[in-house]
Amino acid sequence: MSLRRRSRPGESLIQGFLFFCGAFSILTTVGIVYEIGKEALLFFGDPEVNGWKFFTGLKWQPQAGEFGILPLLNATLMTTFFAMLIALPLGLCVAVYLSEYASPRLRNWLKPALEILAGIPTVVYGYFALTFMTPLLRLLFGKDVVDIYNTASAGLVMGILILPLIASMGEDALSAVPRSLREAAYALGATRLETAVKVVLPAALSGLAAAFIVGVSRAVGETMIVALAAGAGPNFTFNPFKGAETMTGHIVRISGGDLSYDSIDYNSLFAIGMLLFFVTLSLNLISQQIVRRFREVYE
Amino acid sequence: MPIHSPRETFDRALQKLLDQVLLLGSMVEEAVQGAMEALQRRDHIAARRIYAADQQINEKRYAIESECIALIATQQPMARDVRFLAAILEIITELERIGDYAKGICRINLLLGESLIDPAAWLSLQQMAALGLDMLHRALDAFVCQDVKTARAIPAEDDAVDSLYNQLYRRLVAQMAGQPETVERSNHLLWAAHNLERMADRVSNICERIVYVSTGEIKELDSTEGNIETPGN
Amino acid sequence: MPQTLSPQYAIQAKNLSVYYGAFRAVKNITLSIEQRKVTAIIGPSGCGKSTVLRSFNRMNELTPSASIAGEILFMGQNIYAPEVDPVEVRRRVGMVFQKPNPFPKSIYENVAWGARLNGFRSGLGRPNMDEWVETCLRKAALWDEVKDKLQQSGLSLSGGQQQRLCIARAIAVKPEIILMDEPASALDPIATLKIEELMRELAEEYTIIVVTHNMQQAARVSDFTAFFSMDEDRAGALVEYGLTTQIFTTPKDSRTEGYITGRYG
Amino acid sequence: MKNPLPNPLQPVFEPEVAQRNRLAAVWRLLFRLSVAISLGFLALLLFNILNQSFGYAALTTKIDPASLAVNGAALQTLGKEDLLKILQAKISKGRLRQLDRELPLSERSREDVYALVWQEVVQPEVAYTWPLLDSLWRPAAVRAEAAARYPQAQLTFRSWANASFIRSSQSSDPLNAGVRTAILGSLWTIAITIVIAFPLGVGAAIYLEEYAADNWLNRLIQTNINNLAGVPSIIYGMLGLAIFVRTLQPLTSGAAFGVSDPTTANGRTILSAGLTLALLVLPLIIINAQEAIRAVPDSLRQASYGLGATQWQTIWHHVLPGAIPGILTGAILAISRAIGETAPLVVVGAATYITFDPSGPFSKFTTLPIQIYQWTARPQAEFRNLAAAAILVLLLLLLSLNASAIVLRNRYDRK
Repeated sequence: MSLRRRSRPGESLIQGFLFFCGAFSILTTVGIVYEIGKEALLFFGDPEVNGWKFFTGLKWQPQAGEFGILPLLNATLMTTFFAMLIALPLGLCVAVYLSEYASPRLRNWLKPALEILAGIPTVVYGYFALTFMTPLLRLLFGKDVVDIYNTASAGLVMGILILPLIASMGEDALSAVPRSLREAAYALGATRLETAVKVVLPAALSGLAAAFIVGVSRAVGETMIVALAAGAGPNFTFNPFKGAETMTGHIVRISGGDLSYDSIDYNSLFAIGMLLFFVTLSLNLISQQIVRRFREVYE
Repeated sequence: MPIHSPRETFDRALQKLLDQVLLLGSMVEEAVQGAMEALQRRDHIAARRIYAADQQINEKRYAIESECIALIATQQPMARDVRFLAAILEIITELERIGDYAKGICRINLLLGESLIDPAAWLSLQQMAALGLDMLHRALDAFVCQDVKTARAIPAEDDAVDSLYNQLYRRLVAQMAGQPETVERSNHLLWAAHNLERMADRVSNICERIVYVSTGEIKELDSTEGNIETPGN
Repeated sequence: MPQTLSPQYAIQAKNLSVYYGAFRAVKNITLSIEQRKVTAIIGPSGCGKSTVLRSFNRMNELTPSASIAGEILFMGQNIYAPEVDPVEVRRRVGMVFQKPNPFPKSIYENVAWGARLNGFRSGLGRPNMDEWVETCLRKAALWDEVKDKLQQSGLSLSGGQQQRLCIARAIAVKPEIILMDEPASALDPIATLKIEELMRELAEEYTIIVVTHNMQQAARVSDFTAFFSMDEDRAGALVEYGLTTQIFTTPKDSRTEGYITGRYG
Repeated sequence: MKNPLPNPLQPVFEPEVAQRNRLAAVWRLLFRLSVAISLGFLALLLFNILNQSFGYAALTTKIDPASLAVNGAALQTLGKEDLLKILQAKISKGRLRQLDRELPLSERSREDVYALVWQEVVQPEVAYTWPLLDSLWRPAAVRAEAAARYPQAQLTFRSWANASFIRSSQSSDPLNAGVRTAILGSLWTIAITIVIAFPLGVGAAIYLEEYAADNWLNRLIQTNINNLAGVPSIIYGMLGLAIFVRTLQPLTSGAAFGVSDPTTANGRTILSAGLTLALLVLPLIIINAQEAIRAVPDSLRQASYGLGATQWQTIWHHVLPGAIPGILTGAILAISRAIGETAPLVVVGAATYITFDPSGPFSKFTTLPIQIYQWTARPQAEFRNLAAAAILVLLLLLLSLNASAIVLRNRYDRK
């Protein structure tokens, strides 16, 4: 009976396989950066394209050789703005209610209900925007004011989609605030509202900020709602009731059609994709950083 | 090996300790008995042997004492357990002192040399020793059985020992007054009688401890201390 | 050092230091544990008792950044030698943890699993698994309480029973040494006494090393006691080691005396 | 009682509790309202779909079925022979041959031929549809409106989601269109996604939780996974387009295996779609599985190691059994996300119109959400009704998946 190390080839084999599984995700990222970057570089390398005009041009007309991202970017920001207009206040209120007011039993019902809302496929939201929100807006503001395809409808419905995300992340942040802090506030004679708003909310502020940023990132990358409801055609307008195409909407519309590879149109999609990727990536990184700092405070 | 009591190890240690106390008790009984027999036979060899054997009694006592202290230090005895250990510490001291009395009687045996003992005086001495040994024996039994009733009864028997002592005292004092040449010898016998009288007192103390273990009350059981006519040693 | 050491030790630490990253948690421990005795390790919180205990079966390696210097000899062999297999060490040096942690399996499976894992073989003159499970549960003084519900979950037992199940589980792989890391600290006093009594029983067959912050417990159950303390550099060090009766009646080091009389710094 | 003179050193409090409580009550109401609004959205969403899935439809026919009566017997009472005669008389020879090629007419059942007559000869068309609410609330008004605007039309209450909707394949005729092709496409795609993503994801989670030391490489992997989970799905679509459809075309089209579908012969296949979705859900599966593994108490691992188990024995016997309900639940949630994904599949190149069932991983594909997208994007109202019906099917599919997740979790929990 010696203590000598036995060789266990099975163990090493398994460990090697598991490492491969873990490292596989790196390949995905490398794939994204390499493949999308490669095509995007082909786009920027094209003599027809001007890198400066890409970021400042007000027209996106590939047929005319005009590649200005601003109309697409503007539409993306408009839908994002409307989405956050709905999702942020409602999501925050729901988060506060769930974390500070709701009884555990009620919470056990509400959270799955919100999860259902979050789990509905986005194409269904797109359908909802087109067949419910747009008619509603046209009823409220008049058919001549509101186009059939418009950014407001898409943005508002996107807000409903993002609401449960904000509510859930917000509730996590609020619940992470230690009980002792609340008890201290109550012991000083604060009302529930004062405890929630003046003690818990500020303590959870960075967590809430992270939720907000993730919401924005989600809204920027959201595709199907805008593809169905926001309109087709890059249109530089600040009128929320006019149709305008977002970055994602444009990618879906163009790639959904018959597209020849190695054309400048094809490459331009990857340039947009690259921009989209970096915007959402940096938003996600910022939010993760905030969350990490937030955790360090209470753990 | 099922465990009956959660503290079986401790219980076993206490049992072992009790056995040691009984062993010490029988060593002491034997010493007193032997000392008296040697005195009767005027057997100096036996007296010397018993005198030396007292060392073993002392060692036994110290062994029990350190075992007691170790148990108190390591087992955190509570309630009856701690009273039991405290009682043992007291009881072994008393036993060791009784052992010392036996040793004293052996020394008197040697000091008396070859001189004869007055038969009447001897009879008193022997009665005292028999009474005292009987008390000691029954006290130790009562300790084993935690027999409070017996333990409470035994100290009363001390009166008989005391009256025997008083008788013998008067007799020896009268003898010394009448026959000045017997002063030294009578004085020695008086010492032996005194030792035997003290032995009965110490048995009373042991009985007090037995009652204490069971009831928790510490009370003087021996009410006859004042009946002794000499100022003691 | 105790004067009455027999020549054969179960486990020996030589100049053992344990580090967590750059922090030295324990320094220069030299300690020889007697076979088939209960050895208790006591000392104030943070003095590295558990760290030392866990280094005896290389469990400390599961903590990232932990490393050791010095030697630990088990059957004369350094268990930290590169060719030594920690898995083998842990089979032969079993462990019982602070909180009872039965597997979420049946009582029977809890005991049988480790044995089966380590290639338990029944056969001529050897017990079959059922007998072995019974033997181990008996040794752990649990058999009478669970014999009619062996298929119930181990989690259905009371805390004290769970801990005895964990002990049964540990002895089922026939270790030579059982390490116990505050095995009764999560239990009520009666369950604690049962575990202590069990340690005494097990010491007839196994070497037991128990870490406890309860020095009365150490006094009650152990044959030998090692007192650890913290130095100025916050590293744990061995102050005094000897027979339990000696440590608790006439400690030689004033720090030991201060600690056990409750007058520690 | 007379107030003593105020002591200048004593502070004075004006708690105004009543006022503060009023404010608290107002906000409490607001918070409640927010929750109600959020749940209202959910109700509205579901109502909207139901509202569009059922309702009155005004159907017109190209040929009045009454005119097809043979010897006074109504169309629906005719035997197979008479129906075949009608078919031969009313439709072109070419179409007839085509139908015969699909399945010889003589072998078809009477019901089948009857359906063909209805489809090919009578050719009903949807003139107008009313939502469920109108149909239930004011049927008289609907009837009056239909009579006034579509005097020729027959008004019937139509359930757009019905058994034949699930059985039929895609068609340009909204009355005959169905989602069978799309459902099969979804199932094929998801099967591939599961086969790829589940083992990879669980393996990665085990590696990160049980093996990975805290070094830069593993931290990079972890950060990377967290970020991948936040990358918009359309980016995965572009990755799939660039890698699976173009670069790996020989593999994904099946050409490398000699099983390439002659009608496609490019990489826009079920396999590409499944692989793309696998990449998409991989980070979700990993993160969920990591949480499940992390929830297994460390004491179990220690107990196992303490008995001399190897690392893999510990994982296999104790960590995984403890974590499997969580892992499965997380995986099912990730899979349901994949089932609902549309954008990446559009980018990867879902076929816009296929009527035949997928035959394997190298077939062209469409999926349920793609079908919904395409129907929704069409301007005709009746396709919106179809889309609503398809959404109903999709939601039911997701609901049953999630229900199975709950059942699974409960069963393991009880054990």
